[in-house]
Amino acid sequence: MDLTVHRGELFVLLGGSGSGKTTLLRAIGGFVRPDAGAIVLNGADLGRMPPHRRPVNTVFQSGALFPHLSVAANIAFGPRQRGMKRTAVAARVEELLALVRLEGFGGRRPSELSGGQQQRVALARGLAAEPSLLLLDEPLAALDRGLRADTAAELVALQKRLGTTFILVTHDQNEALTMADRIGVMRAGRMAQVGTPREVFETPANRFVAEFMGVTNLWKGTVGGDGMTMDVPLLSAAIRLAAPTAAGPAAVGVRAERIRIGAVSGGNQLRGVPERSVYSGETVTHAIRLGQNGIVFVTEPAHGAAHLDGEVTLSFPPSACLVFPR
Amino acid sequence: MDLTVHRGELFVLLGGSGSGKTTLLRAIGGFVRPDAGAIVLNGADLGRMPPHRRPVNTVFQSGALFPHLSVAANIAFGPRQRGMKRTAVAARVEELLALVRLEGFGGRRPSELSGGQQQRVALARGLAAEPSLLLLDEPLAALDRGLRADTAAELVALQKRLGTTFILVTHDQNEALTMADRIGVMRAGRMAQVGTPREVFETPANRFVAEFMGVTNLWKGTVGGDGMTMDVPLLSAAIRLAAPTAAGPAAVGVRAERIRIGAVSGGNQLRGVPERSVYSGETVTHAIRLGQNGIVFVTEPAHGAAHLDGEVTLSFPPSACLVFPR
Amino acid sequence: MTFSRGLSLGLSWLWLALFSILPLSIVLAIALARPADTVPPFSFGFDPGNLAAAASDPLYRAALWLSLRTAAITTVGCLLIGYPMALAIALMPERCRATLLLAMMLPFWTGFLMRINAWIGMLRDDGWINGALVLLGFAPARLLYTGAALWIGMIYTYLPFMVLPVYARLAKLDPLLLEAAADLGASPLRAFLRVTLPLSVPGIAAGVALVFIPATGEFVIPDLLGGPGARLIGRVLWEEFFNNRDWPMAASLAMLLLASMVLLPLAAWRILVRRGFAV
Amino acid sequence: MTFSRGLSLGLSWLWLALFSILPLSIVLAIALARPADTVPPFSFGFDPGNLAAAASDPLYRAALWLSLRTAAITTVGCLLIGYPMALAIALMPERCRATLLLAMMLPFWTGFLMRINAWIGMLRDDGWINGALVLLGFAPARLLYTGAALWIGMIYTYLPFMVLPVYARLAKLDPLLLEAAADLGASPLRAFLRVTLPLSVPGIAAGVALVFIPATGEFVIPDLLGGPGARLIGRVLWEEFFNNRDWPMAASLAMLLLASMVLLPLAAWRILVRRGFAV
Repeated sequence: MDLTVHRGELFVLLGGSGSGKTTLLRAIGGFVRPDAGAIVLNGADLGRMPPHRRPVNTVFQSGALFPHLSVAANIAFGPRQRGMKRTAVAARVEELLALVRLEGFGGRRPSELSGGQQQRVALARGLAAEPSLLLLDEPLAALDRGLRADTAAELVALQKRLGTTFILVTHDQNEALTMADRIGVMRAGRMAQVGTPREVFETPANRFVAEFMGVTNLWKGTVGGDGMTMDVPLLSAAIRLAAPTAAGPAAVGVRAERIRIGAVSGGNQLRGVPERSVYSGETVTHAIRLGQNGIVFVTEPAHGAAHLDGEVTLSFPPSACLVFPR
Repeated sequence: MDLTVHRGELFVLLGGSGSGKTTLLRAIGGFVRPDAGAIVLNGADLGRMPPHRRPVNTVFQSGALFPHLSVAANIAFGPRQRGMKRTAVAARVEELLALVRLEGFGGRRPSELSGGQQQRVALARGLAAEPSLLLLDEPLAALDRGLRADTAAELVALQKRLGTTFILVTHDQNEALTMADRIGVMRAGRMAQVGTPREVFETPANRFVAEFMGVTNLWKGTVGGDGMTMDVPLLSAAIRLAAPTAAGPAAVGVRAERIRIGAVSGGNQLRGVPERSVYSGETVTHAIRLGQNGIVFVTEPAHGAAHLDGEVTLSFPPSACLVFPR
Repeated sequence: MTFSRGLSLGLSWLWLALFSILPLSIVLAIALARPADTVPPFSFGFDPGNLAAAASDPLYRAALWLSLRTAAITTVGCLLIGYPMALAIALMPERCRATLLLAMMLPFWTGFLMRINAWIGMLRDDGWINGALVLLGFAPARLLYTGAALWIGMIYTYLPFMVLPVYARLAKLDPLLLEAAADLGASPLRAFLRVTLPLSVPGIAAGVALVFIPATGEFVIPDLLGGPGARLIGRVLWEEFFNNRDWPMAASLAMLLLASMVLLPLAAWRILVRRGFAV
Repeated sequence: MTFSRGLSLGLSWLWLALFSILPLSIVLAIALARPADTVPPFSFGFDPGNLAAAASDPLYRAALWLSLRTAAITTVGCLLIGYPMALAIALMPERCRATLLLAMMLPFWTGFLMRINAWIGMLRDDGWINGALVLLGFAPARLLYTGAALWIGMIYTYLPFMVLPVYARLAKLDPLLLEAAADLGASPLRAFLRVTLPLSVPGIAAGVALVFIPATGEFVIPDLLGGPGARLIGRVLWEEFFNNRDWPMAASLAMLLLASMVLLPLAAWRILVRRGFAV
């Protein structure tokens, strides 16, 4: 695995459990030693440096605040260890409390704060010693859903203002897309794809990334000799592709929200029978049965969606087809 | 609070932390005694019945599987306590293992299973004694995001097949909308609204439910004497409403995805300056500044979204306006 | 981490060597030595005779048997009294547990002698219990220097060693498991038998070890309460060492005692595990 | 739950009443009684003279003072040796901790007498240490029946009571906190001083109580290792009870001992809390 993170970037490591994203973070922090390879920060190899010498700080998933120290003492911990003077530390603590909007909370114990406040203290503590690189391990996972979007926006704004490089680990696709400058999608210890949110979402590099990014329609098939059509046995249909592709076995993915109900000229057309619909507020997702075993998912905005009855026609443009080698 | 759950229904209690949804579930299960009021199941008051006598089973959030018992013995626990015979229990265990697709796992210890498998065992254990009512406390919270949607669909299908009444607690709006027959939105120990997913999502009863259901644009204003327009000082604009409303102070909510960029005739129109855009894959959300302090959020499909520059016009139909008393 | 971990590892091995392996080796060496009229009273050598004598002499065997029996009775008594105590403390709200634990344990740790004496005062031939019996018209009974008196004293003394590990285990028990059991239709008693009890087996095992091992070697209480008939192995050892100055024999007895103390619980544990009671 | 909880609550109060409050009341009653030539040797009454005498007699005061001093030294010694041991075990991988704990504790619980005797053998005037000293050309030193011998024996005996609670506390310590400290630039030593040590204070406090309280009343070890000069309060109590048969005086001494054992640690704890060391 070869990965370069740019200075001042908010880089998100995205992956499911067991994908190795946390292990990678811990290797950068110095808590696990990589079997091979080098970790270089601003030209210096961190390889054998113990964690307490690295100019890298971590915001742990659980916060890992010191329960016996006040909020102020927690934030002061880093600067004090780095040899900052008492008066300078006090000023820095005030500055950081203001940064995370916790003025006046310095004297409290971590146990007296809410989950969101604790997470903000952990962030302030990580930033206090002005690290070259801040590692964040699922910083939003412990928060309530409502709080999460706001905190994510705040975190991004803060990162842009400070210009500190952030590497953030998450398993939440949506969190990654909304926060990242660039995303590294991990799978089984390897990088499946590295790119901007748009690149990763719109042109996934392989079937795994496509599935992770919510491409629910993924069919196996064979690209014909002309390179422009693909035969999909499950749907008993041939699908036109947008760009020439090497002939042979392949897989094709189409996002559910790129498929329209009704005939649209110039697109691929399929006919099937609606089986069930799932309402999720903003959208409705229909499962349409094609032939024996084929299921096509179609997502449309819930507002104005018609009730489906009897056989329907599905259309999607060739440009909506993502082709992956098998 | 007065709440009736119908037989065979999948009822979802939705609320943030501290909303009292788990307390309500525990009161039904018999683990906390309500200060006042009655809990009636099929005509029988459960009021003073201890938990082990109630024909109600619970699927705990953490699973709460017995670590010293095998999967089969965990599932057999309920039927055995209810006095079922050994051979009948064994058959029932096999049936339930098949139901949750864990055939052949009966001999394992819970610690040898993955989180999703443990959750399925907890479900099987809860269903084993054929309760009149199954309570599920955030059954999907412990699962990976990818697994969650599939498990939710399975759970709904299972509930429909068995016809058992389910009361499910969650803090996840999306989970509630996709799974529920009816939703009860809770706030501070009270029911803020009870209704079908469509009712709760499309016609929230009050500002709290609207906010919880993702209405990001919520403005205070005053309904005029004609009852058909509302003056919103923050936007320096008057908004036309779809239906006559009592004059006086009120609040209006408009979903970000109901607002279009560009002029649409017959709708409310606003002009503002784009401030920032957040890409989240399927959609892009723009924050548009109106006047000094007004921010309007507009969500459009990411596919084909234009890059905004300079002042833009925003349009939304009067029917998109949700009016709440203040 | 690595540094401090290496340091601690080194320290603990040094400790084991200094205080466990070294003394054991010395005792074993003395056990294999020959008694002599020197200072110290033995000459090193390799004479398995002492060990063989210790293992075969019927007097020693009887003492060992009596010790193991007394220790077993003490252990069972401590379990029967200590388990409910530990459970009672574990069921209390968390904030008062520590205080309660201290309050319950305090009488066992303070004034040990005073309380043993109180027992003597109650149990002796002219003591309070017999006084009450005579007043009621019964014949006085011999209570002191009987097996029962010894057992009472032993259980009284060793109870804390059973309560503490069992309590520690019960306090770790997830209360949600008991809720789950109740939810599934188990009455409190059944929930205890099918969930609490099996899950506390490791605590019981630790408590049994902590009571049984020192109880086997006990020599003060049998002397005070058990009378001259209670020739427990600890007492015999003492006599061999001080009165007879037969160090090799005393060391052999100590080795024998140690072996039976380590092997017996191990065997019991094996049986428990094989029956599937362990977690 | 409610039923079993009520039962346990009742049981524990019964227990407290039977084994803690009742004996204490009896001892207090005896302390306030008058000595008499009866069986038992006192007649009930209200005579605070014994308590006053126990508290004021310089001999008793010296014994109490010596006891408290010995207990304090024992406690400090156990802390200095036991803390690194507990830390070492807590830093091991979880699966070998229980075994290691047992291995380290075993020598302290088995063959107590044997090991005390080994110490006597090493320390006595014609023992091994003096033998080695003479061989090297030094004059033999008086080792046995000194303060040092007493302290060694006491620390050796009470060490497990310090190691266990400190270990229990350290094992509960979230290792992530040490990672966080390292991450923030703290060297292992500083992480220990600023995180591990302050967070283990409750374990230390428990250990101090568990060592100090029984050490104050100890009467066997001072007799064996400390010699006739070591007139500790436990010994004095014994003599009053058995040799002088002055039960009211013995009971008064016991009350005095109990009071100083409970009040002293409480005062120490208060001071600690006030200085903000507690968690």
